[in-house]
Amino acid sequence: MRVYVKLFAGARELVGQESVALELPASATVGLLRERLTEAHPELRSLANHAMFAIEATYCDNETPIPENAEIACIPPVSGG
Amino acid sequence: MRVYVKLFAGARELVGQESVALELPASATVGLLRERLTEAHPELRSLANHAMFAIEATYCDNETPIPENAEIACIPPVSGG
Amino acid sequence: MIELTENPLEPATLLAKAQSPDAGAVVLFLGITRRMTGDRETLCLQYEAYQAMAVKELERLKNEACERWSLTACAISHRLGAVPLGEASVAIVVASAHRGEAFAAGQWLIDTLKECVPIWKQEQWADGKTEWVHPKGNDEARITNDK
Amino acid sequence: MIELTENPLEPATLLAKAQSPDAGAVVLFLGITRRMTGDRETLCLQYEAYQAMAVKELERLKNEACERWSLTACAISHRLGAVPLGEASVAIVVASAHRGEAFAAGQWLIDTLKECVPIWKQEQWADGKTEWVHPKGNDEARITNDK
Repeated sequence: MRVYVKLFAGARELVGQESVALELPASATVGLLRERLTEAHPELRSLANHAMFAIEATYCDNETPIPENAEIACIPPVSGG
Repeated sequence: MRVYVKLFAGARELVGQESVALELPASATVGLLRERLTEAHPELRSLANHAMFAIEATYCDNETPIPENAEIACIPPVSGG
Repeated sequence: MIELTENPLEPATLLAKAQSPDAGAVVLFLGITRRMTGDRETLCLQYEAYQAMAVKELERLKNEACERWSLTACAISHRLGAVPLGEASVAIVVASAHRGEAFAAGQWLIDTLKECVPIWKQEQWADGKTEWVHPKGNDEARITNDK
Repeated sequence: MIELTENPLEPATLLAKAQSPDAGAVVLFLGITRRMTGDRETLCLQYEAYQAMAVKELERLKNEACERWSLTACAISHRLGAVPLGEASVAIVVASAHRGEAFAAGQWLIDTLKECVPIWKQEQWADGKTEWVHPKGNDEARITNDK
């Protein structure tokens, strides 16, 4: 399946895009997404290791399976406030 | 010496005056003042036992000697804020 | 800034003075006249101060707070006379480079104010009684005036 | 009330809504754009959010705070875009019957906001560099853009 990952802040700046498209197997988890993202965009490696991922605007962990057509976001360490 | 003791809040209300005059020996301490105040105004006894006294707007303890012509105040437990 | 006033407090003015490029954090505390204490209803609070000493004690607290924490601003304003329901009797504003210090100083200032500063409140209860509040440890001595 | 806005924050409006006869205590926290970080000078901070998720996370924090403490009001407003020196990037207001709860809830809300809510700041340094701030434990990853 094809997924689109939203990028923010430093991650967006490193890649130079607001989102990236990745091809993943149907049963992919967030852990696999993290691997594929940094393979496709090695410039993200350092930040992506510390990033969280969100599916439908909810934090999830590496074991979470990725549903089809879900809104997926890469959340680098936050610094609001 | 003759001293005047300012009264506030419940103490003022119990005595019905904003200050009271007391006759004290020249070497009197705050402890003696406290005793004489409650002898002269027994209605103050319960509150005066918990009250602090201030000389020239500074808290003092029972051992503090009372200077002549000083501004003396009885400070019942405070409840500002 | 230390102030005793019979007028409504103006927290926005205090905040504006505390906000500066040196501050990273501003904490404001407001004490408000609350309607219910347990199941008793308050109509109004009336505050009285030994004014000269209260100002002196508030200055002392401010100075001590500025020694204990690195503050870029510190202001305390206390209202006297009648403070109606929902209005503020006290406003404390502190600012510092980092938020931990602002919170710690703000909490210490209101805690210490309530222990030390010669200001007293009189409850005006809905049942018609008035009562000066004189806390004694966990207890409170209440000098009641049945009207 | 939860709000993300590109406009200057209005703490006086938040305070007015939080002040009520049910509250005995109101605590306001403002996070301010500070000029100096160590010996580096900031010109401006720029904030960006994953907006839908940030609002959802802020609602979650508000609900959790209302479960943990007995609050009569809770509002969080975060500014996005450019926040000049001395202006507020975040305003948190909590009210409760007693002051201990208001201070605890206010401090917990800003601490947790800084850990969880998908909002990021970019430093615009006086030396011309810009830098997204991505804290990693005690460290901070800084994605620098030398202009």
